[in-house]
Amino acid sequence: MSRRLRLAVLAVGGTGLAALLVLACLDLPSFGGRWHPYGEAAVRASLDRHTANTVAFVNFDLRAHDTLGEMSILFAAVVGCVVLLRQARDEHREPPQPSDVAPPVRRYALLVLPVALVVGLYVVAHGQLSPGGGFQGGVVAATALHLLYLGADYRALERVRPIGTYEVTDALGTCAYLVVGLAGVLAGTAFLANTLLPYGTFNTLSSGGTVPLLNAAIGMEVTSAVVVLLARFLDQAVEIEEEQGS
Amino acid sequence: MNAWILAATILLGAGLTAALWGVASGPLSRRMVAQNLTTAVACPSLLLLAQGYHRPSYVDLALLLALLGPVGTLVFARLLADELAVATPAAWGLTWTAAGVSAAVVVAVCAATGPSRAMVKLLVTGVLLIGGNLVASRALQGGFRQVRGG
Amino acid sequence: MTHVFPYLIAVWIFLVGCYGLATSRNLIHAVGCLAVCQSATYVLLLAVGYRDGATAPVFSDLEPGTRPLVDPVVQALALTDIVVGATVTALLLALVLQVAKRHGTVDPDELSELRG
Amino acid sequence: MADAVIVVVLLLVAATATAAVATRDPSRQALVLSLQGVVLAVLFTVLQAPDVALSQLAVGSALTPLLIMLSVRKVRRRARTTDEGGDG
Repeated sequence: MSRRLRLAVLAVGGTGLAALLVLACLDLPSFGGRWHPYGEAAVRASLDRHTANTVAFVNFDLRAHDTLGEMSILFAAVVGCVVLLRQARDEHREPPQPSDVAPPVRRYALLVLPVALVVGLYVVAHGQLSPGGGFQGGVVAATALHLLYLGADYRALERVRPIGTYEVTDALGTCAYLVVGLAGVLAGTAFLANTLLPYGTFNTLSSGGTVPLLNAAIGMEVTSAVVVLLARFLDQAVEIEEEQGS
Repeated sequence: MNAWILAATILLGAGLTAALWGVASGPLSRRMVAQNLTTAVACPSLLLLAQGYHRPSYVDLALLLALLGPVGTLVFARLLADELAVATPAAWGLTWTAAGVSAAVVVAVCAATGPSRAMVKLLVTGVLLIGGNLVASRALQGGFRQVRGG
Repeated sequence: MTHVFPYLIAVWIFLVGCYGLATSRNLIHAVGCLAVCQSATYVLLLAVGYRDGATAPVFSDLEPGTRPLVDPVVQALALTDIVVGATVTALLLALVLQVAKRHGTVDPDELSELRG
Repeated sequence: MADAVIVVVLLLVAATATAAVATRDPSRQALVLSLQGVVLAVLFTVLQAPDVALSQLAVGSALTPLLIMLSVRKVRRRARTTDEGGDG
Protein backbone atom coordinates (compact mmCIF):
# COMPACT_ATOMS: atom_id res chain seq x y z
CA MET A 1 0.00 0.00 0.00
CA SER A 2 1.49 3.35 -0.97
CA ARG A 3 1.99 6.06 1.60
CA ARG A 4 -0.67 8.36 0.15
CA LEU A 5 -3.29 5.62 -0.01
CA ARG A 6 -2.53 4.68 3.58
CA LEU A 7 -2.94 8.29 4.71
CA ALA A 8 -6.30 8.47 2.88
CA VAL A 9 -7.51 5.29 4.62
CA LEU A 10 -6.28 6.71 7.93
CA ALA A 11 -8.14 10.00 7.33
CA VAL A 12 -11.43 8.21 6.58
CA GLY A 13 -11.12 5.82 9.52
CA GLY A 14 -9.91 8.53 11.88
CA THR A 15 -12.79 10.86 11.02
CA GLY A 16 -15.30 8.07 11.60
CA LEU A 17 -13.71 7.09 14.89
CA ALA A 18 -13.55 10.73 16.01
CA ALA A 19 -17.24 11.25 15.23
CA LEU A 20 -18.25 8.10 17.14
CA LEU A 21 -16.06 8.98 20.14
CA VAL A 22 -17.43 12.53 20.33
CA LEU A 23 -21.00 11.21 20.14
CA ALA A 24 -20.18 8.77 22.94
CA CYS A 25 -18.68 11.58 25.05
CA LEU A 26 -21.80 13.73 24.67
CA ASP A 27 -23.81 10.92 26.28
CA LEU A 28 -21.49 10.41 29.26
CA PRO A 29 -22.59 11.69 32.68
CA SER A 30 -21.43 15.29 32.86
CA PHE A 31 -17.98 16.09 34.29
CA GLY A 32 -17.93 16.77 38.02
CA GLY A 33 -21.41 15.32 38.62
CA ARG A 34 -22.59 14.16 42.02
CA TRP A 35 -23.72 10.66 41.02
CA HIS A 36 -21.03 8.07 41.97
CA PRO A 37 -22.82 5.02 43.45
CA TYR A 38 -19.87 2.63 43.12
CA GLY A 39 -17.46 5.12 44.63
CA GLU A 40 -19.70 5.71 47.64
CA ALA A 41 -20.17 1.97 48.16
CA ALA A 42 -16.39 1.45 47.99
CA VAL A 43 -15.74 4.22 50.53
CA ARG A 44 -18.30 2.70 52.95
CA ALA A 45 -16.78 -0.79 52.59
CA SER A 46 -13.29 0.64 53.10
CA LEU A 47 -14.27 2.41 56.32
CA ASP A 48 -15.97 -0.82 57.52
CA ARG A 49 -12.69 -2.66 57.11
CA HIS A 50 -10.54 0.09 58.70
CA THR A 51 -8.49 0.87 55.58
CA ALA A 52 -7.65 4.57 55.40
CA ASN A 53 -6.64 4.66 51.73
CA THR A 54 -9.74 3.69 49.77
CA VAL A 55 -7.80 3.32 46.52
CA ALA A 56 -5.48 0.72 48.08
CA PHE A 57 -8.57 -0.94 49.54
CA VAL A 58 -10.17 -1.23 46.09
CA ASN A 59 -6.95 -2.62 44.64
CA PHE A 60 -6.14 -5.19 47.30
CA ASP A 61 -9.55 -6.13 48.69
CA LEU A 62 -12.59 -5.37 46.51
CA ARG A 63 -10.77 -5.93 43.23
CA ALA A 64 -7.92 -8.15 44.42
CA HIS A 65 -8.65 -10.59 41.59
CA ASP A 66 -8.18 -7.81 39.07
CA THR A 67 -4.84 -6.90 40.63
CA LEU A 68 -3.84 -10.56 40.37
CA GLY A 69 -4.50 -10.28 36.64
CA GLU A 70 -2.48 -7.06 36.34
CA MET A 71 0.33 -8.68 38.27
CA SER A 72 0.41 -11.65 35.89
CA ILE A 73 0.62 -9.27 32.91
CA LEU A 74 3.55 -7.54 34.60
CA PHE A 75 5.23 -10.88 35.30
CA ALA A 76 4.64 -12.10 31.74
CA ALA A 77 6.02 -8.85 30.29
CA VAL A 78 9.20 -9.22 32.35
CA VAL A 79 9.63 -12.87 31.32
CA GLY A 80 9.12 -11.80 27.70
CA CYS A 81 11.80 -9.09 27.98
CA VAL A 82 14.25 -11.47 29.62
CA VAL A 83 13.76 -14.00 26.80
CA LEU A 84 13.95 -11.40 24.01
CA LEU A 85 16.99 -9.55 25.34
CA ARG A 86 19.17 -12.48 26.37
CA GLN A 87 22.67 -12.69 24.95
CA ALA A 88 22.51 -14.50 21.61
CA ARG A 89 25.14 -16.86 20.26
CA ASP A 90 26.48 -14.29 17.79
CA GLU A 91 27.01 -11.65 20.48
CA HIS A 92 29.75 -11.15 22.99
CA ARG A 93 30.20 -9.00 26.06
CA GLU A 94 32.61 -6.11 26.05
CA PRO A 95 33.04 -4.47 29.46
CA PRO A 96 32.48 -0.70 29.07
CA GLN A 97 35.13 1.76 30.15
CA PRO A 98 34.25 3.75 33.24
CA SER A 99 32.65 7.08 32.49
CA ASP A 100 34.10 10.37 33.72
CA VAL A 101 31.47 11.92 35.99
CA ALA A 102 31.82 15.43 37.40
CA PRO A 103 32.38 15.27 41.19
CA PRO A 104 29.24 17.23 42.24
CA VAL A 105 27.04 14.95 40.15
CA ARG A 106 28.68 11.85 41.63
CA ARG A 107 28.29 13.15 45.19
CA TYR A 108 24.64 14.02 44.55
CA ALA A 109 23.90 10.55 43.15
CA LEU A 110 25.53 8.75 46.07
CA LEU A 111 23.77 11.06 48.56
CA VAL A 112 20.31 10.80 47.02
CA LEU A 113 20.45 7.03 46.43
CA PRO A 114 19.78 6.03 50.07
CA VAL A 115 17.18 8.82 50.46
CA ALA A 116 15.30 7.60 47.40
CA LEU A 117 15.42 3.98 48.60
CA VAL A 118 13.97 5.01 51.97
CA VAL A 119 11.25 7.10 50.27
CA GLY A 120 10.40 4.11 48.05
CA LEU A 121 10.06 1.84 51.08
CA TYR A 122 8.01 4.53 52.87
CA VAL A 123 5.63 4.78 49.93
CA VAL A 124 5.19 0.98 49.90
CA ALA A 125 4.78 0.68 53.67
CA HIS A 126 2.21 3.49 53.99
CA GLY A 127 0.23 2.28 50.97
CA GLN A 128 -2.91 1.50 52.97
CA LEU A 129 -2.84 4.88 54.79
CA SER A 130 -1.64 7.72 52.59
CA PRO A 131 -1.30 7.97 48.80
CA GLY A 132 1.08 5.32 47.57
CA GLY A 133 1.44 1.58 47.60
CA GLY A 134 3.37 -1.33 46.19
CA PHE A 135 3.13 -0.29 42.56
CA GLN A 136 4.43 3.25 43.05
CA GLY A 137 6.99 2.58 45.77
CA GLY A 138 8.39 -0.40 43.88
CA VAL A 139 9.14 1.71 40.83
CA VAL A 140 10.75 4.44 42.95
CA ALA A 141 13.02 2.01 44.80
CA ALA A 142 14.07 0.27 41.59
CA THR A 143 14.75 3.55 39.77
CA ALA A 144 16.75 4.79 42.76
CA LEU A 145 19.12 1.85 42.45
CA HIS A 146 20.04 3.00 38.95
CA LEU A 147 21.42 6.27 40.29
CA LEU A 148 24.56 4.18 40.68
CA TYR A 149 24.75 3.81 36.90
CA LEU A 150 24.03 7.50 36.36
CA GLY A 151 26.31 8.85 39.06
CA ALA A 152 29.11 6.33 39.24
CA ASP A 153 29.44 3.75 36.49
CA TYR A 154 28.00 0.52 35.23
CA ARG A 155 30.47 -1.70 37.09
CA ALA A 156 29.41 -0.22 40.45
CA LEU A 157 25.80 -1.01 39.67
CA GLU A 158 26.63 -4.57 38.64
CA ARG A 159 28.39 -5.19 41.95
CA VAL A 160 25.34 -4.33 44.09
CA ARG A 161 22.80 -5.93 41.80
CA PRO A 162 22.90 -9.71 41.62
CA ILE A 163 20.32 -10.26 38.88
CA GLY A 164 19.63 -13.87 39.87
CA THR A 165 18.46 -12.76 43.31
CA TYR A 166 16.08 -10.20 41.83
CA GLU A 167 14.64 -12.77 39.42
CA VAL A 168 13.96 -15.08 42.39
CA THR A 169 12.45 -12.19 44.40
CA ASP A 170 10.18 -11.37 41.49
CA ALA A 171 8.83 -14.94 41.47
CA LEU A 172 8.59 -14.94 45.28
CA GLY A 173 6.51 -11.76 45.25
CA THR A 174 4.10 -13.32 42.76
CA CYS A 175 3.89 -16.50 44.87
CA ALA A 176 3.35 -14.50 48.08
CA TYR A 177 0.29 -12.85 46.54
CA LEU A 178 -1.14 -16.25 45.57
CA VAL A 179 -0.31 -17.74 48.98
CA VAL A 180 -2.17 -14.94 50.79
CA GLY A 181 -5.09 -15.59 48.45
CA LEU A 182 -5.03 -19.35 49.05
CA ALA A 183 -4.80 -18.84 52.81
CA GLY A 184 -8.31 -17.40 52.57
CA VAL A 185 -9.49 -20.62 50.91
CA LEU A 186 -7.82 -22.77 53.58
CA ALA A 187 -9.43 -20.65 56.32
CA GLY A 188 -12.79 -21.62 54.87
CA THR A 189 -13.78 -18.42 53.04
CA ALA A 190 -12.95 -17.50 49.45
CA PHE A 191 -9.83 -16.90 47.35
CA LEU A 192 -8.34 -13.46 48.20
CA ALA A 193 -11.19 -12.71 50.62
CA ASN A 194 -10.07 -10.22 53.27
CA THR A 195 -11.43 -12.10 56.29
CA LEU A 196 -8.24 -13.75 57.50
CA LEU A 197 -6.74 -11.15 59.84
CA PRO A 198 -8.24 -8.70 62.33
CA TYR A 199 -8.86 -5.28 60.73
CA GLY A 200 -6.84 -3.45 63.40
CA THR A 201 -7.07 0.19 64.46
CA PHE A 202 -8.09 2.69 61.76
CA ASN A 203 -5.18 4.69 60.31
CA THR A 204 -2.31 2.59 61.72
CA LEU A 205 0.26 0.57 59.79
CA SER A 206 -1.26 -2.80 60.74
CA SER A 207 -4.86 -1.88 59.80
CA GLY A 208 -6.80 -3.33 56.89
CA GLY A 209 -6.46 -7.11 57.32
CA THR A 210 -4.62 -8.66 54.35
CA VAL A 211 -4.32 -5.34 52.46
CA PRO A 212 -0.80 -4.54 53.79
CA LEU A 213 0.37 -8.09 53.04
CA LEU A 214 -0.80 -8.03 49.43
CA ASN A 215 0.58 -4.49 49.12
CA ALA A 216 4.01 -5.67 50.31
CA ALA A 217 3.94 -8.64 47.92
CA ILE A 218 3.21 -6.29 45.01
CA GLY A 219 5.94 -3.90 46.17
CA MET A 220 8.44 -6.76 46.19
CA GLU A 221 7.38 -7.93 42.76
CA VAL A 222 7.37 -4.52 41.10
CA THR A 223 10.78 -3.56 42.54
CA SER A 224 12.47 -6.71 41.31
CA ALA A 225 10.58 -6.68 38.01
CA VAL A 226 11.77 -3.15 37.18
CA VAL A 227 15.34 -3.94 38.28
CA VAL A 228 15.41 -7.04 36.04
CA LEU A 229 13.92 -5.12 33.11
CA LEU A 230 16.38 -2.25 33.35
CA ALA A 231 19.25 -4.71 33.81
CA ARG A 232 18.39 -6.40 30.50
CA PHE A 233 18.14 -3.08 28.69
CA LEU A 234 21.40 -1.82 30.21
CA ASP A 235 23.13 -5.06 29.23
CA GLN A 236 22.01 -4.59 25.65
CA ALA A 237 22.76 -0.87 25.47
CA VAL A 238 26.09 -0.84 27.28
CA GLU A 239 27.74 -4.23 27.27
CA ILE A 240 26.58 -6.65 24.59
CA GLU A 241 28.27 -6.16 21.22
CA GLU A 242 27.46 -7.98 18.02
CA GLU A 243 30.17 -9.98 16.30
CA GLN A 244 31.57 -8.07 13.33
CA GLY A 245 30.24 -9.11 9.95
CA SER A 246 27.59 -11.47 11.28
CA MET B 1 -10.61 28.54 44.57
CA ASN B 2 -8.22 30.15 47.04
CA ALA B 3 -5.00 32.12 46.67
CA TRP B 4 -2.80 29.00 46.85
CA ILE B 5 -4.56 27.34 43.94
CA LEU B 6 -4.56 30.61 41.99
CA ALA B 7 -0.79 30.88 42.47
CA ALA B 8 -0.36 27.26 41.38
CA THR B 9 -2.52 27.88 38.28
CA ILE B 10 -0.44 30.87 37.23
CA LEU B 11 2.87 29.08 37.90
CA LEU B 12 1.73 25.97 36.01
CA GLY B 13 0.22 27.88 33.11
CA ALA B 14 3.23 30.12 32.54
CA GLY B 15 6.04 27.73 33.52
CA LEU B 16 4.85 24.60 31.80
CA THR B 17 3.87 26.44 28.62
CA ALA B 18 7.41 27.83 28.48
CA ALA B 19 8.85 24.39 29.20
CA LEU B 20 6.72 22.79 26.49
CA TRP B 21 7.71 25.42 23.96
CA GLY B 22 11.38 24.91 24.84
CA VAL B 23 11.28 21.13 24.85
CA ALA B 24 9.46 20.79 21.53
CA SER B 25 11.61 23.10 19.40
CA GLY B 26 15.12 24.38 18.94
CA PRO B 27 18.51 22.77 19.45
CA LEU B 28 19.09 19.89 21.84
CA SER B 29 20.73 22.04 24.53
CA ARG B 30 17.62 24.22 24.78
CA ARG B 31 15.37 21.17 25.00
CA MET B 32 17.44 19.75 27.84
CA VAL B 33 17.27 23.01 29.82
CA ALA B 34 13.49 23.09 29.29
CA GLN B 35 13.14 19.48 30.46
CA ASN B 36 15.07 20.36 33.60
CA LEU B 37 12.83 23.40 34.11
CA THR B 38 9.77 21.11 34.24
CA THR B 39 10.72 19.76 37.66
CA ALA B 40 11.47 23.23 38.99
CA VAL B 41 7.98 24.42 37.92
CA ALA B 42 5.85 21.36 38.69
CA CYS B 43 7.28 20.59 42.13
CA PRO B 44 6.53 24.01 43.74
CA SER B 45 3.09 23.91 42.08
CA LEU B 46 2.38 20.55 43.72
CA LEU B 47 3.34 22.04 47.09
CA LEU B 48 0.99 24.98 46.47
CA LEU B 49 -1.82 22.62 45.45
CA ALA B 50 -1.33 20.46 48.56
CA GLN B 51 -1.68 23.61 50.65
CA GLY B 52 -4.63 24.86 48.59
CA TYR B 53 -6.59 21.63 48.96
CA HIS B 54 -5.73 21.41 52.72
CA ARG B 55 -4.30 17.92 52.17
CA PRO B 56 -0.84 17.49 53.79
CA SER B 57 -0.62 13.98 52.34
CA TYR B 58 -0.34 15.43 48.81
CA VAL B 59 3.15 16.68 49.79
CA ASP B 60 4.39 13.12 49.06
CA LEU B 61 3.92 13.92 45.37
CA ALA B 62 6.22 16.92 45.51
CA LEU B 63 8.76 14.89 47.50
CA LEU B 64 8.77 12.14 44.87
CA LEU B 65 9.08 14.63 42.00
CA ALA B 66 11.93 16.45 43.77
CA LEU B 67 13.71 13.07 43.99
CA LEU B 68 12.99 11.64 40.55
CA GLY B 69 12.88 14.77 38.36
CA PRO B 70 16.65 15.37 38.54
CA VAL B 71 17.18 11.62 38.01
CA GLY B 72 15.29 11.94 34.73
CA THR B 73 17.48 14.88 33.68
CA LEU B 74 20.61 12.90 34.62
CA VAL B 75 19.37 10.06 32.36
CA PHE B 76 19.28 12.42 29.38
CA ALA B 77 22.53 14.17 30.33
CA ARG B 78 24.27 10.82 30.55
CA LEU B 79 22.86 9.13 27.46
CA LEU B 80 23.06 12.20 25.21
CA ALA B 81 26.47 13.29 26.51
CA ASP B 82 28.22 13.00 23.15
CA GLU B 83 25.63 15.24 21.46
CA LEU B 84 25.68 17.72 24.35
CA ALA B 85 29.46 18.02 24.19
CA VAL B 86 29.07 19.89 20.88
CA ALA B 87 26.77 22.60 22.25
CA THR B 88 26.83 23.01 26.00
CA PRO B 89 23.68 24.57 27.37
CA ALA B 90 24.31 27.55 29.63
CA ALA B 91 21.29 28.82 31.52
CA TRP B 92 22.47 29.71 34.99
CA GLY B 93 20.15 32.74 35.09
CA LEU B 94 17.16 30.47 34.57
CA THR B 95 18.46 27.93 37.08
CA TRP B 96 18.89 30.50 39.83
CA THR B 97 15.48 32.04 39.07
CA ALA B 98 13.91 28.58 39.38
CA ALA B 99 15.79 27.97 42.63
CA GLY B 100 14.57 31.32 43.96
CA VAL B 101 10.94 30.56 43.07
CA SER B 102 11.23 27.11 44.69
CA ALA B 103 12.73 28.59 47.87
CA ALA B 104 10.00 31.27 48.05
CA VAL B 105 7.23 28.67 47.65
CA VAL B 106 8.75 26.35 50.26
CA VAL B 107 9.11 29.22 52.74
CA ALA B 108 5.52 30.38 52.14
CA VAL B 109 4.08 26.89 52.55
CA CYS B 110 6.21 26.29 55.67
CA ALA B 111 4.98 29.55 57.18
CA ALA B 112 1.38 28.46 56.56
CA THR B 113 2.00 25.01 58.06
CA GLY B 114 3.75 26.08 61.25
CA PRO B 115 6.42 24.08 63.06
CA SER B 116 5.52 20.37 62.99
CA ARG B 117 6.51 17.08 61.39
CA ALA B 118 4.84 18.21 58.17
CA MET B 119 7.21 21.18 58.06
CA VAL B 120 10.24 18.87 58.24
CA LYS B 121 8.94 17.01 55.20
CA LEU B 122 8.43 20.31 53.38
CA LEU B 123 11.99 21.42 54.18
CA VAL B 124 13.42 18.07 53.00
CA THR B 125 11.44 18.44 49.78
CA GLY B 126 12.77 21.97 49.32
CA VAL B 127 16.38 20.97 49.88
CA LEU B 128 16.08 18.02 47.49
CA LEU B 129 14.36 20.18 44.89
CA ILE B 130 16.88 23.03 44.90
CA GLY B 131 19.90 20.74 45.25
CA GLY B 132 18.65 18.44 42.51
CA ASN B 133 17.95 21.37 40.22
CA LEU B 134 21.46 22.81 40.65
CA VAL B 135 23.15 19.43 40.19
CA ALA B 136 21.07 18.64 37.10
CA SER B 137 22.08 21.99 35.58
CA ARG B 138 25.70 21.20 36.39
CA ALA B 139 25.33 17.76 34.80
CA LEU B 140 24.04 19.33 31.59
CA GLN B 141 27.23 21.41 31.33
CA GLY B 142 29.69 18.63 30.73
CA GLY B 143 28.85 16.59 33.82
CA PHE B 144 29.57 13.46 31.84
CA ARG B 145 32.55 13.26 29.53
CA GLN B 146 31.64 10.40 27.30
CA VAL B 147 34.01 7.55 26.60
CA ARG B 148 33.30 4.63 24.32
CA GLY B 149 30.62 2.37 25.78
CA GLY B 150 29.98 3.67 29.30
CA MET C 1 -20.24 21.84 25.93
CA THR C 2 -18.17 22.53 29.04
CA HIS C 3 -19.52 19.52 30.93
CA VAL C 4 -17.84 17.13 28.45
CA PHE C 5 -14.66 19.15 27.83
CA PRO C 6 -12.29 16.72 29.66
CA TYR C 7 -13.72 13.76 27.73
CA LEU C 8 -13.08 15.58 24.46
CA ILE C 9 -9.48 16.20 25.52
CA ALA C 10 -9.13 12.44 26.11
CA VAL C 11 -10.54 11.78 22.62
CA TRP C 12 -8.07 14.29 21.13
CA ILE C 13 -5.10 12.65 22.88
CA PHE C 14 -6.20 9.22 21.69
CA LEU C 15 -6.67 10.31 18.07
CA VAL C 16 -3.36 12.21 18.00
CA GLY C 17 -1.60 9.11 19.33
CA CYS C 18 -3.27 6.95 16.67
CA TYR C 19 -2.20 9.39 13.95
CA GLY C 20 1.38 9.23 15.22
CA LEU C 21 1.28 5.42 15.28
CA ALA C 22 0.03 5.20 11.72
CA THR C 23 2.48 7.70 10.22
CA SER C 24 5.53 6.83 12.30
CA ARG C 25 8.81 6.20 10.44
CA ASN C 26 10.61 4.74 13.45
CA LEU C 27 9.39 1.88 15.64
CA ILE C 28 10.75 3.48 18.84
CA HIS C 29 8.76 6.62 18.02
CA ALA C 30 5.70 4.39 17.45
CA VAL C 31 6.09 2.91 20.94
CA GLY C 32 6.16 6.46 22.33
CA CYS C 33 2.93 7.26 20.43
CA LEU C 34 1.33 4.17 21.93
CA ALA C 35 2.24 5.53 25.37
CA VAL C 36 0.40 8.74 24.40
CA CYS C 37 -2.68 6.67 23.40
CA GLN C 38 -2.55 4.89 26.76
CA SER C 39 -2.54 8.18 28.65
CA ALA C 40 -5.86 9.07 26.97
CA THR C 41 -7.52 6.20 28.85
CA TYR C 42 -6.23 7.51 32.20
CA VAL C 43 -7.55 11.00 31.49
CA LEU C 44 -10.96 9.59 30.52
CA LEU C 45 -11.21 7.30 33.57
CA LEU C 46 -10.26 9.98 36.07
CA ALA C 47 -12.52 12.57 34.42
CA VAL C 48 -15.45 10.15 34.81
CA GLY C 49 -14.67 9.73 38.51
CA TYR C 50 -14.28 13.45 39.30
CA ARG C 51 -16.81 15.32 41.41
CA ASP C 52 -16.97 19.12 41.83
CA GLY C 53 -15.41 20.40 45.03
CA ALA C 54 -14.53 16.89 46.20
CA THR C 55 -11.25 15.55 47.55
CA ALA C 56 -9.36 12.25 47.43
CA PRO C 57 -10.84 9.34 49.47
CA VAL C 58 -7.64 8.97 51.50
CA PHE C 59 -8.29 9.29 55.23
CA SER C 60 -4.78 9.53 56.66
CA ASP C 61 -5.23 13.31 57.06
CA LEU C 62 -9.00 13.64 56.69
CA GLU C 63 -11.93 12.98 59.02
CA PRO C 64 -14.33 10.56 57.23
CA GLY C 65 -17.62 12.19 56.23
CA THR C 66 -16.43 15.82 56.40
CA ARG C 67 -15.93 16.51 52.68
CA PRO C 68 -17.40 15.09 49.45
CA LEU C 69 -15.19 12.44 47.84
CA VAL C 70 -14.23 11.50 44.28
CA ASP C 71 -14.71 7.96 42.96
CA PRO C 72 -11.89 5.62 44.12
CA VAL C 73 -12.82 2.72 41.81
CA VAL C 74 -11.68 4.40 38.57
CA GLN C 75 -8.52 5.61 40.33
CA ALA C 76 -7.63 2.04 41.27
CA LEU C 77 -8.10 0.97 37.63
CA ALA C 78 -5.82 3.73 36.32
CA LEU C 79 -3.18 3.23 39.02
CA THR C 80 -2.36 -0.41 38.27
CA ASP C 81 -2.55 0.18 34.54
CA ILE C 82 0.12 2.89 34.59
CA VAL C 83 2.79 0.61 36.07
CA VAL C 84 1.74 -2.41 34.03
CA GLY C 85 1.65 -0.18 30.92
CA ALA C 86 5.29 0.79 31.55
CA THR C 87 6.40 -2.86 31.61
CA VAL C 88 4.41 -3.56 28.44
CA THR C 89 6.20 -0.56 26.85
CA ALA C 90 9.45 -2.24 27.88
CA LEU C 91 8.31 -5.50 26.23
CA LEU C 92 7.50 -3.62 23.00
CA LEU C 93 10.91 -1.90 23.07
CA ALA C 94 12.53 -5.34 23.51
CA LEU C 95 10.65 -6.48 20.39
CA VAL C 96 11.90 -3.38 18.53
CA LEU C 97 15.48 -4.23 19.51
CA GLN C 98 14.95 -7.76 18.13
CA VAL C 99 13.59 -6.31 14.87
CA ALA C 100 16.59 -4.00 14.65
CA LYS C 101 18.89 -6.97 15.14
CA ARG C 102 17.18 -9.29 12.64
CA HIS C 103 16.47 -6.79 9.86
CA GLY C 104 18.94 -3.98 10.48
CA THR C 105 16.28 -1.26 10.38
CA VAL C 106 13.56 0.20 12.60
CA ASP C 107 11.60 1.90 9.81
CA PRO C 108 8.27 0.08 9.35
CA ASP C 109 8.14 1.01 5.65
CA GLU C 110 11.52 -0.56 4.95
CA LEU C 111 10.47 -3.59 6.98
CA SER C 112 7.39 -4.24 4.83
CA GLU C 113 9.52 -3.90 1.69
CA LEU C 114 11.93 -6.51 3.07
CA ARG C 115 9.11 -8.96 3.58
CA GLY C 116 7.30 -8.30 0.27
CA MET D 1 -17.06 24.14 34.69
CA ALA D 2 -15.19 23.34 37.84
CA ASP D 3 -11.86 25.05 38.34
CA ALA D 4 -9.65 27.16 36.12
CA VAL D 5 -6.68 25.03 37.16
CA ILE D 6 -8.28 21.89 35.70
CA VAL D 7 -8.89 23.60 32.36
CA VAL D 8 -5.35 24.98 32.20
CA VAL D 9 -3.77 21.60 32.94
CA LEU D 10 -6.09 19.75 30.53
CA LEU D 11 -5.05 22.11 27.73
CA LEU D 12 -1.39 21.58 28.64
CA VAL D 13 -1.87 17.79 28.50
CA ALA D 14 -3.44 18.02 25.04
CA ALA D 15 -0.61 20.28 23.84
CA THR D 16 2.16 18.01 25.21
CA ALA D 17 0.52 14.93 23.66
CA THR D 18 0.44 16.68 20.30
CA ALA D 19 4.07 17.78 20.67
CA ALA D 20 5.12 14.24 21.67
CA VAL D 21 3.60 12.83 18.48
CA ALA D 22 4.97 15.62 16.28
CA THR D 23 8.54 15.12 17.52
CA ARG D 24 9.84 12.44 15.18
CA ASP D 25 13.33 11.78 16.53
CA PRO D 26 12.97 9.17 19.34
CA SER D 27 15.53 10.76 21.68
CA ARG D 28 13.86 14.19 21.34
CA GLN D 29 10.48 12.49 21.77
CA ALA D 30 11.69 10.95 25.03
CA LEU D 31 12.29 14.49 26.35
CA VAL D 32 8.72 15.51 25.46
CA LEU D 33 7.35 12.27 26.93
CA SER D 34 9.07 12.95 30.25
CA LEU D 35 7.45 16.41 30.26
CA GLN D 36 4.11 14.77 29.42
CA GLY D 37 4.56 12.39 32.36
CA VAL D 38 4.93 15.31 34.77
CA VAL D 39 2.00 17.26 33.25
CA LEU D 40 -0.21 14.17 33.51
CA ALA D 41 0.81 13.77 37.15
CA VAL D 42 -0.22 17.37 37.82
CA LEU D 43 -3.55 16.73 36.04
CA PHE D 44 -4.21 13.68 38.21
CA THR D 45 -3.43 15.77 41.28
CA VAL D 46 -5.96 18.45 40.36
CA LEU D 47 -8.49 15.69 39.59
CA GLN D 48 -7.93 14.58 43.22
CA ALA D 49 -6.21 11.29 42.41
CA PRO D 50 -2.90 11.47 44.33
CA ASP D 51 -2.34 7.69 44.13
CA VAL D 52 -2.53 7.75 40.36
CA ALA D 53 -0.35 10.86 40.23
CA LEU D 54 2.34 9.11 42.30
CA SER D 55 2.20 6.16 39.93
CA GLN D 56 2.54 8.45 36.90
CA LEU D 57 5.42 10.41 38.47
CA ALA D 58 7.33 7.25 39.33
CA VAL D 59 6.92 5.82 35.84
CA GLY D 60 6.87 8.92 33.66
CA SER D 61 9.65 11.08 35.09
CA ALA D 62 12.55 8.61 35.01
CA LEU D 63 11.65 5.03 34.07
CA THR D 64 10.05 5.41 30.62
CA PRO D 65 12.64 7.95 29.40
CA LEU D 66 15.44 5.66 30.61
CA LEU D 67 13.96 2.66 28.73
CA ILE D 68 13.50 4.66 25.51
CA MET D 69 16.97 6.24 25.68
CA LEU D 70 18.62 2.85 26.27
CA SER D 71 16.78 1.43 23.24
CA VAL D 72 17.84 4.41 21.12
CA ARG D 73 21.44 3.93 22.17
CA LYS D 74 21.36 0.22 21.35
CA VAL D 75 19.88 0.84 17.89
CA ARG D 76 22.45 3.59 17.18
CA ARG D 77 25.35 1.43 18.34
CA ARG D 78 24.11 -1.39 16.16
CA ALA D 79 23.93 0.87 13.14
CA ARG D 80 27.47 2.13 13.85
CA THR D 81 29.07 -1.32 14.23
CA THR D 82 27.26 -2.58 11.10
CA ASP D 83 28.60 0.39 9.10
CA GLU D 84 32.15 -0.26 10.30
CA GLY D 85 31.77 -3.98 9.47
CA GLY D 86 30.47 -3.11 6.00
CA ASP D 87 33.40 -0.78 5.28
CA GLY D 88 36.08 -3.13 6.54
